[in-house]
Amino acid sequence: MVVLPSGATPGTVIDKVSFAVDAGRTTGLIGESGSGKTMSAMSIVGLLPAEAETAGRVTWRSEDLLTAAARRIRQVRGREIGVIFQDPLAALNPIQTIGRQVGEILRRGGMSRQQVRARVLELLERVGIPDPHQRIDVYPHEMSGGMRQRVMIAMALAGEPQLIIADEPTTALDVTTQARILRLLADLREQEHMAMLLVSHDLRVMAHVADDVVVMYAGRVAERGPAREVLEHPLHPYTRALANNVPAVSTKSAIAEPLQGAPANPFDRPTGCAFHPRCPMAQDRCRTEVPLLREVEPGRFSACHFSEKVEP
Amino acid sequence: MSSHVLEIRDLRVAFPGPRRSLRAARTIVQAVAGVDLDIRARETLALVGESGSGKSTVARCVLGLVRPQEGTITYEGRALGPIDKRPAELQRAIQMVFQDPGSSLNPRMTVSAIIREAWKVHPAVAPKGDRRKALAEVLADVGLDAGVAGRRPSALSGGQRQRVSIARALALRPRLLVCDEAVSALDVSVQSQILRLLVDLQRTHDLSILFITHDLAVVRQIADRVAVMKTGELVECTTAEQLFTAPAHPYTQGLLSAAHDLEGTNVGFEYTREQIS
Amino acid sequence: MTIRTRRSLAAAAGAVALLIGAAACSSDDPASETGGSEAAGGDLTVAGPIPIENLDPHGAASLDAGTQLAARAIFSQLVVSNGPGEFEGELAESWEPNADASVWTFTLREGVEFSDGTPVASADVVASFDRVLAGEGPLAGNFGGYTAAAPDESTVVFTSPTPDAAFLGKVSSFFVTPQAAANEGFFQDPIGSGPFVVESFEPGATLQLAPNPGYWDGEPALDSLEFQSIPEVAARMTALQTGEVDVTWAMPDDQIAQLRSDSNITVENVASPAVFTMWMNSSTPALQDSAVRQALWQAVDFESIIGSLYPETGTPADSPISPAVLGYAPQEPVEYDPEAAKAALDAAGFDYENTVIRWQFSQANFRNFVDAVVSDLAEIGVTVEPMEKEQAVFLEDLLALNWDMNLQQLGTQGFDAATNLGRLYTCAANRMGYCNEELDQILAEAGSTSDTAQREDLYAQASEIIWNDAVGMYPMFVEQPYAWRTSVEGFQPVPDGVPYFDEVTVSGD
Amino acid sequence: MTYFIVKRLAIGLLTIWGVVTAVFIVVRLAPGDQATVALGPDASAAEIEALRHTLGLDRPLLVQYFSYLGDVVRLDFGESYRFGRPAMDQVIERFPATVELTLAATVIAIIAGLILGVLAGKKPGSVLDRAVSTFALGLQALPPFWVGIMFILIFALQLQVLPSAGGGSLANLVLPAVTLSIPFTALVARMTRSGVAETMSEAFVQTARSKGLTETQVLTGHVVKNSLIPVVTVVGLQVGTLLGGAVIIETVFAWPGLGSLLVSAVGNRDYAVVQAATVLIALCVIVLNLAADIVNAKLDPRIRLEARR
Amino acid sequence: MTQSDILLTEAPGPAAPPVRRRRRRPLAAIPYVIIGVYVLAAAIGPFLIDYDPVATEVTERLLPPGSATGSGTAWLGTDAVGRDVLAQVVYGARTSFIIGIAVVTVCCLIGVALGAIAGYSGGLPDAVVSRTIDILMAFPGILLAIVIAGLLERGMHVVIIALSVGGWVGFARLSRSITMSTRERDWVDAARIMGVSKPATLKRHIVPFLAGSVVALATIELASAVLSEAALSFLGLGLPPHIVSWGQAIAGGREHLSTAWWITVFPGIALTILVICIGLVGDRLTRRFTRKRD
Repeated sequence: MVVLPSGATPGTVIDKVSFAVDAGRTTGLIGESGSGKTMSAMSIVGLLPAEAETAGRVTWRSEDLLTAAARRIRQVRGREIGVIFQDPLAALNPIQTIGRQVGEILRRGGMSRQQVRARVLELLERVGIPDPHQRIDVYPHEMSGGMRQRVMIAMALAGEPQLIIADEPTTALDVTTQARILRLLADLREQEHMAMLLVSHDLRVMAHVADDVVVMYAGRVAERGPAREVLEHPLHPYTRALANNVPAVSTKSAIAEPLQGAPANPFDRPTGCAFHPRCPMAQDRCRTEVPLLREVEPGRFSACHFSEKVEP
Repeated sequence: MSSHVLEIRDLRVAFPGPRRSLRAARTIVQAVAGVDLDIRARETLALVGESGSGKSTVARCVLGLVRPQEGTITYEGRALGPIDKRPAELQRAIQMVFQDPGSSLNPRMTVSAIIREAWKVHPAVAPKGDRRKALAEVLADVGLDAGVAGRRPSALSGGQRQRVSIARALALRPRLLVCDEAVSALDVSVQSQILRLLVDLQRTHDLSILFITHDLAVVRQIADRVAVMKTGELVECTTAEQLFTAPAHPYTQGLLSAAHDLEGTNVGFEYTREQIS
Repeated sequence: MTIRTRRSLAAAAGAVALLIGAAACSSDDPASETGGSEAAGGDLTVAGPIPIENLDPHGAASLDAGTQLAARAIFSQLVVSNGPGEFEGELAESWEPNADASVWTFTLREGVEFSDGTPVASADVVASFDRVLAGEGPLAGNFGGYTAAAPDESTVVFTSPTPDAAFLGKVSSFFVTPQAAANEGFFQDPIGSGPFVVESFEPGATLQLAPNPGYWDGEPALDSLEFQSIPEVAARMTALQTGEVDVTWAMPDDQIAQLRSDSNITVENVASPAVFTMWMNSSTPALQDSAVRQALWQAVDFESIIGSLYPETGTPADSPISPAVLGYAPQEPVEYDPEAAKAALDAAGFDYENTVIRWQFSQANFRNFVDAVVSDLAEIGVTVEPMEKEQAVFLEDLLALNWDMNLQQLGTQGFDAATNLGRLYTCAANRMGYCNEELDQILAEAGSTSDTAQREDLYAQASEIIWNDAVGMYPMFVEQPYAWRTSVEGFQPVPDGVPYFDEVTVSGD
Repeated sequence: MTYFIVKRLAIGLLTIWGVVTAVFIVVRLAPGDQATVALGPDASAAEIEALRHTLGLDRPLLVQYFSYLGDVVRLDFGESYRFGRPAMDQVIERFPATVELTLAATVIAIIAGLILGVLAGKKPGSVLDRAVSTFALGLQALPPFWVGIMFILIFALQLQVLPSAGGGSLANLVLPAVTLSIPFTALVARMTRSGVAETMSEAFVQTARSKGLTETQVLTGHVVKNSLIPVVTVVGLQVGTLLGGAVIIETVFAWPGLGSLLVSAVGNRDYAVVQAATVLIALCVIVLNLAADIVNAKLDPRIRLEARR
Repeated sequence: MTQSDILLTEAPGPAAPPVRRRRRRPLAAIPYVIIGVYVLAAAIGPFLIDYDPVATEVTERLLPPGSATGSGTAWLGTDAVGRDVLAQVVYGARTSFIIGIAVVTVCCLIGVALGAIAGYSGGLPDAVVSRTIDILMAFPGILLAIVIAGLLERGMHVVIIALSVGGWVGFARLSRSITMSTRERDWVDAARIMGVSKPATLKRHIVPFLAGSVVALATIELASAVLSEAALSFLGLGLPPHIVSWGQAIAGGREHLSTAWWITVFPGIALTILVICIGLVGDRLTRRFTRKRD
C-alpha cells in the first residue's frame, strides 16, 4: 500500500496491490494513466516520492524490501534489480556521455577505467548499438529515440540484475522502433535468464511480450492471470472494455462501444468498486462493497463481484 | 475538381538549421519536400508517418501557421495564405484539434470563455439569440453537460478537454477539421469515445477531416483514404482498403509489418509468445 | 566524482584559509615596519581627506587640496605664506613690488637644485608660470593678463596690466617645475626641488615619496612618506586608531572627541581662512531688501547650532573673512532675536506665504547644519527649501545665480582679502546679485595699493559694508582639526589644510 | 564556435556603440560641465566661457559626438583633465584593483553560494532549506555600505585583525571582497537552490538512484553540475551589478578601483574618464557574458552556441 | 509453479492509514503579518506620531534610546540634529513603500510590455528591445542614477526614475523568455487559427501567464529598490534632505556608527526585516508558480 499526500487530502494511491513476478517470466502491469502501475513497480526498489508512506510487503527472494535498510536497497538497485524508465531522453543525464552513464555502476563497483570501457562497449554492442566505439562518447541528445532506449537498457543490464523493471519502455518511440526494442527486451530476458516486470498501457505490447499480466484500475488490481487468457477471455468488465477498445490493423473493425466517463482518480476513488460508474454491469452492490481479488478460475484472479458473468 | 475541398500542390517547407562555421552556409532542414494532396468533401484523409516525417508541418501549412517555401494550398479554389492574411470566412473554414488536450486550452479561461472567444472573433457565426443556450447546444453536440461551461480545463478529464477542443472548433462551423494526433494522448478507454464523436460529427456537420496519426489501427477504423509520408515526401496515397490489403510502397509494408494486433494475427511482429517464453 | 568534488571543496577552503591567514600576517606589517625603524626618521603614512589625482600643480587640478599637498612635498614655491600678510621666501630670496604693485621682481635663492641635479633657474620659473597661464586651470584665473620674464639667471619679473597688491598671496600657490614639465608623462615621475621625490604614484589612491637628499633646506628625516586616500570617515578614523595611518586631518566634529580619548593620538585645531558663507541672492525680489536679509540672519540661533554641531571646529564669526586672513576686521555680532526678526520681516512686507527660499549647497556634510538653520527659519514662518546639489550642478547654478541662498565653506587663498572680498564682491563679478558702487571703489583701491596698513583699513571698510548690508550670513569661522599619532614628532598643523612633512619624524610606536 | 564568437562580438561592438552613445548623451545633457568644475567656484563666467571654447564644449552637440566617435574608433578616448593623462591609461591603471576585488568577491560568492544552495536545494521544503533560504534573504537584505562600515569597526577597530582601508595586500582585500560578495552570495545560493531543487525532480536523478547510488553520490554526480547553468548565466550577468556595488565598497574601504574613479569622474565631469571607464566596463560585461555562454556550452553539450535569438 | 522473484503482498492491515493532514504552518503567516504591520505603520503611523522632518533640536542631538527630550521620550534615540529616530523609522516606511512600489510598478509595466512584444513578435522589435537590454546591462546602473540625479533636481520622483531606468530590464528579459515559450503552446496556435488578433492573443493568451513569474520578480525588485534608495543616499545622490527615508537615516548615521549606533541600526533593522519578509513572500510565490507551470 502506498499513501501519497496529494494537496490537502492524502490518498491511498495504491490500495492492496498484490502480485508476483516469477523467475524467468515476463509479468505485465497494465493500466491507464493514473492507475498506479508505475508507482507499484517503483515501490519495489523504493523509488517513490519522498512524501509517500508505504505499508505491506515487497518480498524480493524472501527478503522484505519495504522494511530493509536503505543501504541494502541501494545494493539491490541496479545490481539485483535493474530499471528501465519511460522516456529515455529525460531519464538520461543530458550532460554526461552515454559511456559514462552506462559505466557508472561498474566504476563504482571498483573496476578500472579500461575494464569499464571494455565492458560498456560490450554492453552497447549487446543491446544492438552500431559502432559502439563511436557512440560511447556521445551525449544522449545526439542519438535517436530508439538508440537512447537501447542505452537505457544497457545501463540497466550493467549491474547484471536478475530482475528488470521496464516502465513503458516503448511509449515514446515510433512504431517500427517499438517493435525492435520489444524484441530486444524479450531476447535479453531470455538469454540473461532474468525476470521482467513490464509496465505499459498498451495491450498490444503486453499481448506479445508478457507471460502474465496484472490489470490495474484506480490503484487497485482488477484482474491478473496468464496474459493470453486474460486478454482473450477477460474476467473483469474493465479488462474486457480495454481489450475491445484496441483497434485492429489486420481487419477493419468498427469503433468499439466506448466506456463512458474517464478513468477514476485514485486520489478520489468512487466508493465500492472503483469501476462501477463506468461499468455496464454495475449493480447496487458494486456501489457499496469493494470487490476482493479472488481466484475465479485456476490461476485467474479478478476483483469483480460478477466475474462469472463477464462475457468475452 | 469541385469536390476537392482542399488542394495542396507541390508543398515545400524548409527550416533554417544551425550554421556550423563562419564560412559554411546555413544548413537547411527540408521538412516537407514537394507534397501534393487533395481532400474531398466529407471524407476522412489520414496522414500517416513516423515522427519527423513532416506530417504535422503539412497540417500547420494548411492552417496557415507555417509559411511554405513553395507550393500552393487552395480551399475550394481560393488560395490560402498565412492565417492572419486570410479573410474571416477562410479563417473559420479550417479548424484544428490538437494532440494534447491539456495544452491546447488556455488554462486561465473557462470553457465558456474559450468558446465565446471564437464567436467574439467571428461575429458572423455567433448565435443571434441567447448565447447561453447556444453554448449549451455546442457543448451538447460534443457530448458535454452544460455544467462544464463555468469550469477551467484543469477541472476536466482528458476526454472532456478534447471534447471542449472539438466544440471550440465546431463553434466556428468549419468545413475542414485538422486532427493532429487528436486521440494519441488519450487513455485507451477514452480514445474510442473521441473517435466515435468525430465520426458522428463528420456526418452531422458535413465535415472533411484531415486526420494525422501514427496509429495504423485507428487509421483503419476511420479513414477513407490514407497518405503515407516519409522524410518530407509522400510515399503512398490511396484508399484505406487498398493500403491495408495491398500496400504498394516498401515503407508502407514496413510500417504495417511493425504494427501488431492484440490477437497476434496479421503480423509483422516476428515473435510469437511461444518463442519468447 | 565525489572525490573530485571533495577535493575542490577542500581546495576552496584552503584558499579561504590562505586569505585569512595572509590577512592575519600582514595586518601586523604596518606596526612592525614602524617599530622596526630605529634611529632614522621612520616611515610616515598620511591620509588626507581628498585623493591626490594629479601631480601637475599648473593644470586643471592645480588648486585641488590633493594636488597642493603633493606639490608641497615634491616642488617648491617662490614664497610661502605663514599667515595673514606674512610671507617667507622659498625659492625666492627676496622680492620687490613697484609702486602700484603691478610689477613684482623676485631674486632667486642661489644653489637650489632639482632632484636630478640641475639648478633651478629663472627660466624654469618663467616656463612654469607660462604653463599655468596656458593650462587654463583654476590657478590661471588669478593671473589674468600677467607676463613673466627672466632678465637674468636669478631674477624673475612678473608684470600685471593692473595693480595687484595681493600678488604674493596668489603666487604662494604657484610651484616651480623644470621646463621639462611640458613633456608628456613628466608628472608620472616628476622631478622637483621639494623635500621629497616620487617613488611611485597611483592617481587617486597612493603617492609614495622618499626624502630628497639634495633638498636645499636639508634632507628630511623621514625614511619614507606615503599619502593615502581614504574618503570614508569611519575607515579613516579607524586607520588612524589602529596605526595604519599616522596623520590625518579634516575630521568631523563628532569624531574628534573620540580621537581625543585615545592616548596614542594628538588632536589639535588651528584657525583656518575658511568661513561658513551663506550668500543671499540680492537679485531675488524677496531678498532685495537688506532689512529682510538682516532679519533672516537674526532669526537663526547660530550660537547654539554651532555649539552643538561644531563644538570643536566652529566659532561664531564676526567678519566675512577669517582672522587668519589679511584684512580681517571684527564687526558687530548679529544677535539671535526671532521676535525682532519677525517684526522686521513684517515691517518689510515679507510675503511668508508665497516665498520659498531655495538654498543650495553641495556637500553632504553640510546637511545637519542646513537642517538646523531651516528649522530655525521655519520657526518664524519662513520657508526654506534646502537643495543639495551635485558639485558640477552646484557650480553651474552658482554662477547663474540660480539660487536664493547659497552655502559654501569659503576659504581665502593666500590669506589675503583680495582673493575673497576683492574678487567676489564687485559689481562686475556679480556673484550674489549684489552691487554697491561704494564697495566697488573701496575694493578697487585696496587692490591697487601695496601698503599693507592701508589695505587692511580699506578691507575693514569693505567688510563693514558687506556685514551690515547682510550680503550673506557669516555664521562661523572654521578651524582645521588635525590628528596624529603621538609617535609622530615635529608635525606642524597649518591653517589651510595642506601640511608640510619635511620636518617630521616618526619614533617607534 | 568561431562563428558564434565572431557574431557575438559583432553584437558586442554594437552594444559598445550604444553604450558610448548613451553615455555621451547622458553625460553631456547633465548640467554643469568640465569647464565649470575645472575652474571651481571662484571662476568668473567669462573665464568659464573661454575654457569651454578651448575645450570645444561650445560646439554643437552633434559635431562633438561625431568627433568623439571618430576618436573612439581610433581607440583614442581623450585626455583626462583631472589626471592630466590619457583617460584610458588612468582607467586601465585602476582596472586591476577592481578586477581583483570583483574576482575575489565572485570566488567567495560562488563557493559560499554553491554550498548554501546545494544544502538547501537537495531537500526542498526541509527545515534546512527554509533556514538557508531565509539566511540568504537576510544576506541580500543588508545594505552593503552598512555592512562594510560595521566590518571596519569590528575587524579593524575592535579585533584589530584586518586593516581597515587601502589597497595592495591580500589582507586589505578580505573585508571589501567579503562585503561585496554578500548580496552576490545570496543570489548564487538562491539560484543554486532552485536549480538543484529543479534538477532533483528530473527523471535522470531517479535513474541515478536506480543504479544504487547514495543521495550524496546522486547529488555530486548528477545534480550539482546540471544545476549550474542558470548560476553561470547569472554570474555573467551580475558582473555589471557587481561593478555597481563595487562603487560603494570601494568608497567605504578606500579601495583604489574603477568604481570610485567613475563616480568621482562623473562628479568632476571628466568626460574622457567617464567614457573610457564605461567602455571598459561594457567590454567586461560583454566578454564575461560571452564567457558564461561558452562555459555553459561546455557544461551542457545540448547548448549550441548560437548568437542569441 | 515457478518460484517468485518478487512478491507484492498487501497485508489486510488498517485500510485507512493514519491520515496525515498537511501540516498547517503557523510560521508561514509571519511574513504577511509583518508586511501588514509595516503597511499599517506607513499608512497610519504618521497620524499617530507627530513628526516634522524640518524641525530639529540640535541641543538634543545624538541622545541614546529612551532619553527624555523636550517633546517626550525618544524611544529609539535621536539623530545628529536631534530628530526622533522612531519617527524616522515610521515615516521612512512610507517613503520606502512609495519608492519601492512606484519603481516596481514603472519597471513592471515597461518591462512586461516591451518583453512581451519583443518575445511574441520576434524580428525587428525583438532585436531593438534585446539590444537595448544589452546596452543597459553593459552600463553601470549607478552611473545612470548619478547622471539622472544630477540632471534633475533632487526629489522622490528622481530617485524613482533613476532606479527605474535600469530596473525594467529584468522584467523585460523575464517576460520575453516566458512569452517566447508560451508562444509555442498549443492554445496560442489555437487562438491564431481562430483568427484572434495579435494584441488580443497577447492580452488573453500570453500575458496572463507572465503574471506569476512577474509578481515573484516584482517582490525581489521591490526589496532591491528599497535597498538601492539607501545606496543612492549613501553616495549622496538620494532623496532631498527633507524627505525621511531609511536609506537617508542609515547613510546619515554612518559617521556615528561607533558612538550613536541607534541612528543606523533601527532603520537598518526595519529595512532588513522588510526585505526578508518581502523575499520570503516572493520565494513562496516563485515556488507556487513554478509548481503550477508543470
